[in-house]
Formats: sequence, structure tokens, C-alpha cells
Amino acid sequence: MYLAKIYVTYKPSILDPQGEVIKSALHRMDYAGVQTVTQGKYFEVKLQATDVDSATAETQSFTESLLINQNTETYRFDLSLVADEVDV
Amino acid sequence: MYLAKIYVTYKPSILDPQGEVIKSALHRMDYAGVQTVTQGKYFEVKLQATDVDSATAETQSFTESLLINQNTETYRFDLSLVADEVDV
Amino acid sequence: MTKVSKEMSPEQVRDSKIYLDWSLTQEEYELIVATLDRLPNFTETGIFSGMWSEHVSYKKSKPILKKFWSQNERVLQGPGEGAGILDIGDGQAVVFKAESHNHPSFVEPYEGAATGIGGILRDIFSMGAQPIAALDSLRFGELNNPRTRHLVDGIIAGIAGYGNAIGIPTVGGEIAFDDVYAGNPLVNVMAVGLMEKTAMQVGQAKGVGNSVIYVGAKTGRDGINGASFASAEFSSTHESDRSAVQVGDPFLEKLVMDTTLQAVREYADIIVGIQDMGAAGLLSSSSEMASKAGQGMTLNLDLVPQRETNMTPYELMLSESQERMLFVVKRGEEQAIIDLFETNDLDAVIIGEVTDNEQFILEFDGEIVADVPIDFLTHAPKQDLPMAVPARIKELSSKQYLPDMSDLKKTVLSLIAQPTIASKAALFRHFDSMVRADTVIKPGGDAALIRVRGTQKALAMTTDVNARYLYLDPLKGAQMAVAEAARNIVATGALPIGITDGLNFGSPDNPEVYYELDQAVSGINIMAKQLNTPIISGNVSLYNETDGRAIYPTPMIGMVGLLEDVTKATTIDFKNAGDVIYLIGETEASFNGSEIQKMQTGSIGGQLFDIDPTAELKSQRLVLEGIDQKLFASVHDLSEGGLIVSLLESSFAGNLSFQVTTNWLSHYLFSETPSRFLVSVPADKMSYFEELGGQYVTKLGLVTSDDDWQITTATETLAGSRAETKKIYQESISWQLKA
Amino acid sequence: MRAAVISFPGSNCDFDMLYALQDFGVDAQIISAKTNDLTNFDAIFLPGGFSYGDYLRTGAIARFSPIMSAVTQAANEGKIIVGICNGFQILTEAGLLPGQLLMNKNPGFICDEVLLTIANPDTAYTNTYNANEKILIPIAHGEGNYYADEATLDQLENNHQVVFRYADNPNGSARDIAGIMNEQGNVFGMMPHPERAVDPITGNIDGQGFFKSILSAILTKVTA
Ligand SMILES: Nc1ncnc2c1ncn2[C@@H]1O[C@H](COP(=O)(O)OP(=O)(O)O)[C@@H](O)[C@H]1O
Ligand SMILES: [Mg+2]
Repeated sequence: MYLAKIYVTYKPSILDPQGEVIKSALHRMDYAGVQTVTQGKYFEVKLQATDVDSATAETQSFTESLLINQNTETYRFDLSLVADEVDV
Repeated sequence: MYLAKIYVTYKPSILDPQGEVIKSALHRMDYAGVQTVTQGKYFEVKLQATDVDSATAETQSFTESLLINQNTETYRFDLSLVADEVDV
Repeated sequence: MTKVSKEMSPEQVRDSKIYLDWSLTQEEYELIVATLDRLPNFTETGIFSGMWSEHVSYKKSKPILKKFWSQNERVLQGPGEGAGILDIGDGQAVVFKAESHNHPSFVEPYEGAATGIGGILRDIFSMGAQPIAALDSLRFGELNNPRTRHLVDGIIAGIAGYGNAIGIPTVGGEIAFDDVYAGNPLVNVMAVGLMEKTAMQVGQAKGVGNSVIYVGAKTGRDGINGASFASAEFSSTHESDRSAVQVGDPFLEKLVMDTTLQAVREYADIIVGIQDMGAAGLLSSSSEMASKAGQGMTLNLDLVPQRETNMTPYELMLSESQERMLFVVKRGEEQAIIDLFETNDLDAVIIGEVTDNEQFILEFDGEIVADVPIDFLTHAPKQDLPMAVPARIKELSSKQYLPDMSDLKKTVLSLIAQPTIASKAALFRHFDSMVRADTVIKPGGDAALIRVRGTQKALAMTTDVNARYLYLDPLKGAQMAVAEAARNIVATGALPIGITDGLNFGSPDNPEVYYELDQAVSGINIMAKQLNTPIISGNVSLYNETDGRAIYPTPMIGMVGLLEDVTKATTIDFKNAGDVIYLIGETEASFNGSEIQKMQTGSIGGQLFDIDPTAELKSQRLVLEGIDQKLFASVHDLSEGGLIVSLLESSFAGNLSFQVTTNWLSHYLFSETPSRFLVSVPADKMSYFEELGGQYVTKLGLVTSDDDWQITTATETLAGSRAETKKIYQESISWQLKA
Repeated sequence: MRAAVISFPGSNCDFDMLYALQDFGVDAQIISAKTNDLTNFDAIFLPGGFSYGDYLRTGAIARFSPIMSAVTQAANEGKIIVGICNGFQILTEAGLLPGQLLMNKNPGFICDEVLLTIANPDTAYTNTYNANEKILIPIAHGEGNYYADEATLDQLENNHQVVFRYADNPNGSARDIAGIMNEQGNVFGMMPHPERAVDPITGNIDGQGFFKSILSAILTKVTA
């Protein structure tokens, strides 16, 4: 089984209202060193696949078709092999 | 300047309804290999700090006090040194 | 990314004819050259293309729009400003307008719909009015299309996401499904506001030397073709360079809204004009404010708050970043306004001034980058376009469709499951319809009703249009849209007082479409005059086509009504077993374009049945009179699906059944003859009501507390379990969305 | 009784709460979350809305507003603190009430009217209702799914801190919890909106008892 960790962020030109509000909050809380904040999404997906290549292809495919919005977001991901879990 | 990449996930005991919805959607879309999906948050925070230790301490501090809710969430983060940006 | 590539020279603009890609015509470009008496530079060409686009200038629709009837004793502000205004007595006024966000919502359903709500609310509060409600009018393809289901989810979530957060209740709307909208959904939104007449603001930049203040969000490349637009290669690229998507921030807009209204309350004497930045952003808001006041304006673009780096003058002017407003403030008094916004954590910056030279001048990086006559810029040459009666209409058969009545029960059960008929509660339950705690009638009735706190008054509001009718006959169909909106208003007890419209059509360059537009406007006028509901604002969305196929002509009618005594508010639900059910109005064989024709044949066709404006007014007056005299326990209008659907809806809403007998043949249950209402009357008021209604009302039967409802026609008796039927009606849409 | 209704940036039920309190004759006033003094008030109301856009997490950012130290102080002094909807979310984020409000079990905002059961009629918020009485109260939220660990839930039950329960759970809340109070009983939060159910013209007055209860509780305290 593979574990895909997928990191989704806004494209640079897209307004990120959340990031701005969090940044101001950190400043009000006296974390003065904070320069920029962006908030994105983080997915962990476990999937069965015959090999890394097919796991990679599958992750890419479902990320692009469902997890992200290609108009506004970009992503990257890591894949690792993990032990099959036995559901109890 | 430091770049903190912060990954926030629900604790395992917490039901993640969004993750469930995404998993069913992926199954409907014929990604049959997908076993589990969890959705978390991903932050990129740029901060000024004198050294790695203080950057680490600061990141830990604001993440625990603001970015996560310790009842239900856990986090990990990476820090890297990045070039100061010149705003034009 | 590299620094913005060098802009084209005026000669390169001319030689490459890049302006054609920006949808200026050759004649328009030549007119600009002749009027300026020189070649326009890159920025100037760009701002002409923005201001002369149909979306901003209405150059193609204006000859038709100016036919709208928009004056009566209540009108304080007709078309031409951010929104129209009507007097509602006691020194108060109601402000309303509609807006379309069709294309953005197709590309990006959540943000497209969300920013639609944000934009229409700005239109309202920029007039100095407190928004009190939002409504929508949506068109999708059929629900068996997965892409459509995705659009429905995103668009509903977008309306909810913005409206709920900013705290303006979404109280009504309408949704219909037809294949013609599959590649071109319609997202129209309407907002209603309330103000003291003395607080009225207009978008004008009077007074030479007065300051132009930019307020709200920073400017990014939202809604324009991003960096590529500024580069020489632009002409070779097309859809791939999708404009950067506009993302809405309802939190910021709430601050902008509250602070703007506070400014209007506290600094009325120093604010000269307010305008929101909508289509064509800073460009249209600034130039139109100056032009309306007969003045010029100079802006220094370096001062515009910017979210992205290296933005060009063209981009700064055309950006459609959300949550921004433009104020004109008396010279020397600016600081009070700036301070007010700053205490609420908002940017407020002086970016220019009103001048007396009637020129629109832009400075950037120490240079003058545009200098053009402002009236010329804001008045695109009008175009009179040819019209032709659509071939399809000429060929329509004059015979009315005869519904198949071989299995009446099955027909009724499938009819109420049709997505256009079934309850939309699964969708509108995502909207906060009660915030502000003034909602008297929530979604699910005919019109919504919002009380005016501190008075006995309430405002009714609705959106309506059946585009299938217009497809068969744009003139009559448009009359029916106005009539139906008014019936919904009247059913609550309110008097219809005015209209805003959203004219959604295909390409006006097609003479058949232009004809539809012309006919629709005439039809709206005919019924509006009959009902004394002037058209005080509206929106035009053209070019709604995919692969050469236009949508049905869809002029959304948004209507507002005034109820003087809110305690007389009436709802659709049956209230008491034993109340007597009546039909108001006459029923004919009206089946062409009906829901039953669509359901049974898969399409619509034949000449549309008639509407009689006199009969319409008569029905409405009778209902208003009856409500005023407290004769009715419930009132519901008849529309798609006919009598059977109204009976069932009143039954479901009240959790009571009915026992009805008519001498009709069964198929008349589905007739869509306009100008009808269903009312229930307590037994002790029966004879009085029958006297009042005379020939015009027909007794149908009784409200019962049975588990089953029952109808007897000339040929058969049909009964059904209320609980089971209600479940189908309530859940059909969710089932189809989950399919 | 003097009541403060706290307006956070993004609060949108602040005026609804103000008007409801005024309907019951309470001397109520909107107080900005940017101020930090509540000494003159007997009761403090945190209204519904989307404070700071509800960005990051509901209530997460509002909890660091200047006013919150005054709210905490007032809570320690035993004053009545009421959080409705977003106000409840803020109180949990601030640790003044246990647990957290998570996303609805079926993700998405819901606006509806739901039946609540009075789980504890002997509180400052329910003393005019009967035990197990059912009342119809509006809800409007996307994150109303009450979560706390089992030990905390048991403790809430044992101390009778559960004040309202859903008769038909709309959002997945643990043990059908719709509203809770702290151990002392002076800090209270609920997701449903009683302030939307006080005026007969809007068709529902089941929320009136909530306000009457608070008034009588404060009156009793003042005269005691
Ligand atoms: N998109 C929507 N948003 C909010 N309310 C809606 C929406 N669609 C339908 N409704 C509500 O559902 C009820 C029935 O709508 P509709 O079937 O269009 O009625 P009618 O045929 O009488 O115009 C109305 O109260 C309407 O406001
Ligand atoms: Mg109706």
C-alpha cells in the first residue's frame, strides 16, 4: 500500500483571504517576525497500487480531477510505501 | 528568513467528514484503489528570526496557540532557510 | 517571472490590430483615432476596449433597453445608477437590483457565484442602503449530467458561502433545469436594500478639486487576462490564458459594507459620490462618476493599493478584484473618511481628483499613460442591429398539446419529482434565510417577506421567469414572467411596486436573438404598465451560447412588493381542516410549453397559450382585497404543473390533506393557464367570499386532516398518501444530485 | 440588568441579539471586541456570525480579541456569559467551555428549525421551561458538530452541564448536545439561535423562555 501526502496551495496570483487574516492575527499576538502566511490543504491518501509508477499516476490523476481546482490551485506530493493495514 | 511548512491533521480518533466525502467521491469516480483519505491543513509561513532555534521555537509557539486546536489536531513542520525577498 | 514585457507602441497596436482581439471593431478603432486625432497608445486602446465592451457600455442592447417603462409616482431613482430606488412611505425607500454572473460561475462555480453575491450587495450599499435580503435565479442543464451536478453543488455553496458569512439572508429564488443551459448555466442574483430617503447616494464625481478615494481590497490581476494581456504575444493565445479567477472575501466585504454605511450616516455632508467597482473595475467606476457629473478626472495609478507586483496601468484599471469602492470626497475633508476606514482595518487612499477639463487622465510611474475625452470614453457608439422573427416560431403549430392521461397517478407522482417542480429545499437549506431576524416568510412559499423593523410594513420579493414560454413566444412569455412574479408577491398580501430584470440571451448579432430581446422587453413593459410596477434597474447578459446554440431567452424578473400591515401576511400552507378550497381565475387548455408537455414528450413545442393582462389584474386585485379583509387561511399561486401542483404544495406545507371535486377532464389538472390562485377560506367566510368573487371563483372542496389527499375529476378519482407524495416532492432533488 | 453584546469583526447576529434583549426590556448595548472593559455589565452575549471570516477555524482568531480578557475576567467573577452559534465556538476556543465545534457530519451549512429538548431545566437559561419540554429553535451553521472526549462528555453529563439536546441530531454532535454550560453554570454556549425565535411576527416564539430565564436568574441573584 502507498501513502500519498499531497500539499495544495493557491497559485501566487490568487487572493488568499485566510492567509491575510491569519497573518494579521499573528501580528496582533506579537509574532512580529512573521512576514507572509498562506493556508493550503494537506491530504493523506492511502491507496493500493501494483507499483510506484501506477501509484504516482493514480495520485496525479485524482488530485488533478478532484482534490484541486486547477484554476486557482497547484500541488505537489510525496509517495511512500506503507504496510497494509488490517481493518479491525 | 525562514520558511516554515506546517502540516496539520486531525488526531486519529476524530472523524474527518470531509475526508469521507472525498473518499466516496473517488470511489464513484472509479479510483477503486483508494483506501483512506484525510484532509488537513497546510501552512507556509515566512518569518524573520535570528537563528534556526528561535525560528523553531517561534513556529512551535504560534502553531500551538493559534494554528491548531489541541483538542482535535496535531501538527508537524519543516523549517528551511530562504532568501529574503525584496518587495518591489 | 520576468518583469512585464514592454508594451506595444501605438504603431504596433495599429499594425498588429490587437484591438480586434480585445473586441473593438475596426470602425470603433478608427473612430478613436479620428477623435483623438492621433494613434491611441496601448493603455488607451485597452481602456476603450473595456469601456466599449457590451458588458459595460450596453451599446447593442441600449436601443432596446431605453424602451423600458421606468417612471411612476414611487420612483426615486430609475435605471442608470448602481440600483433603482422606490418610495415606500414614512421617509423610507427600497433599493434593488439584479446582476448576472453566468460565465464566471461556469468556469469557477463556487467563486463565480460567491462574487456575484458580493457584487450585487455592493450595488446596494453604494447607494447608501442597508442590504436586507438576497435572492437568486438559476438555470442548469439536466441533473443526469455529472458536470451539471458539479455546477449545482459549487454554485449553491458559493451563494451560501458569501451570503451567510456577510450576514444578509438569502430569502428566495428559483431554479430550473433544461438541456440548453448545460454548457451555459445562468446565475442571476438580486439584492434588496432599505434606506432613509435622506441618505440617498449617487455615483457622481461633482466639484472640481474634490478627491477620489479608493477603499477596500488591494488590486490584483483578478478577472483580467493576467500578465499575458500586457505582453505582445497576447494575440496568439486564447482560452489557455484564462483570466485569473476572482476570489471573494465576504469578511472584508462586511467591513467595507458596515463602514460605508457608517460613513454615509456620519459624513453625508462631505461625501460627494460613491460607486462600487464592478465590471471593468476602477476604469468604469471612475470614468462614469466623472462623466455623469460633467467633469474630468485625473488618477495617479502608483497610489492604487496593489496585491501583486509589476501591474501595468491597463491591469490596474481593468482588474475586477472584489470588495473595492470608490468615493469622491470634498477637498480638505478626506482625513475623516480615511480615518474611519482605517479604524476598521481597511485601506482608504486618495488616488486622484476631479478636474474641469472633461479629460480622463491616468498617470503612472511619472508619465501620462492615458489622456482621452471622458464623454467619448464612456459613451460607446451605439449599434442598431437587425431583427428577424425566429424561423422556429413561424413554424409552430397552433394546436395545444393534449396530455396523455392513461395513468393519472403515475403522471402526478412523476410530475412532482421533476427537478423544475420538486422542492428546492435540499438546495436552499444551505442559505441562511433568517439572519437579521426579520424574515417573516422564508423560502418555500411564494414570495419571501421581510418586515421593516420599527414599522408595520413588510417587503415581499421574488424572482421568476419560465423561459420555455419565451422560447415559444418571447412577447407573451415575458408578460407571463412579470405576471407570475406579481402573483407570487400578491399571494403574501403585498402590493407589487417595482421590477428589476436580468436579461439573459444569446448573441445579439444573431437577428433572431435580437428579436427575442426586443420582444421580451416589450412584453415586460406591457405587463409592468398593467400592474403599475416600473422597471427601475436591471442587468443584461448576452452571448449565452455554446457551440452556436443559444439558451432559451431568459429575462429573469425580480419583483418587490409592499405590505402595509405585516400582520396580514399570508402563506401557502393549508391551516385548518374544514376550510374551503377555491380556485380563482379561469382554466383553459394551456399545454404548449408546459411542464407536462416537457415531461411526456421530452421537449416543448406549439404556439404558446394566451395571457390576458386584464384577467391577470382582476385575479390579483381579488386576492389583495380578500387578504386585506382577512378572508383567506392560505393563498398560493398556480404556475408550472398547474392546479395539481399547487394543491399538493399547500397540502405538504400545512401537513393537511384535501378532498377536491371538479367537472374537468383530468388533464386540466396540469394546465398552466396564467392568472390563477388557489385559496382556502374558513367556512364562516365562505358566503362573503363567494359574493366578492362571483363567477370568477370556483369551489373545489375541503382541507382535511386525512392521511390521504383525494381528487375527483369528470372521469376518475385519484388519491394518494400525503406522506409518501410529500417525500417524493421533498427528496427528488437530493436523490438526483446523488445519482 | 445591563447586558453587553460583543461585536467581533464579522459578527452578524449582534443586532439580532441586541433587539431580542431590548424586546425583553434589557438595557443592552453593542460593545466592540477591540475594547477591553466589561465592568459595567451584568451579562455578556457573544453573538453569531463569522468572526474574522471564520478563517482558519471558527472562533480561533476572535478568541485573541482584546475583549476576551475582559470576558474571561467577567466569567471568573461569576457573571453570565452567553455564546450563541459563533459565540459558542469562540467560548470553546477560548477554553471557557470544554470541547470544540467541528464541521457538520454531512459537510455543508444548514439553515433550518429544529426541535430541542430541555436537558436541564434548573439553569439560568432554562428555568422557565419544563424538564424534557421540546422547543423549536432555528439553526444556521456549518460547524456545529459538538466534540469532546469521552471523559469530558461523561463529566458534562454527571454535572448536569448539558442544557439543550437535539431531538433529531442535525449535525452529528456527540450525545446530541446542542448547548452546555460550565460547572459553575454562569458560562453557557449553544449552536441554535433563540434570538431568532422571540417575535410572533416571524412565526416562532419558542426562544422567549430562554431570555425570560436569564432575566429571572439575574433578578434572583440581584435580590438574593
Ligand atoms: N435558489 C433558490 N434560493 C432560495 N429559494 C429558492 C430557490 N429556488 C426556489 N426557492 C424557493 O422555493 C419556493 C418555490 O419556488 P418556485 O417553485 O420557483 O415557486 P413559484 O413557481 O411559485 O415561483 C419559493 O419560496 C422560492 O423562493
Ligand atoms: Mg409561487
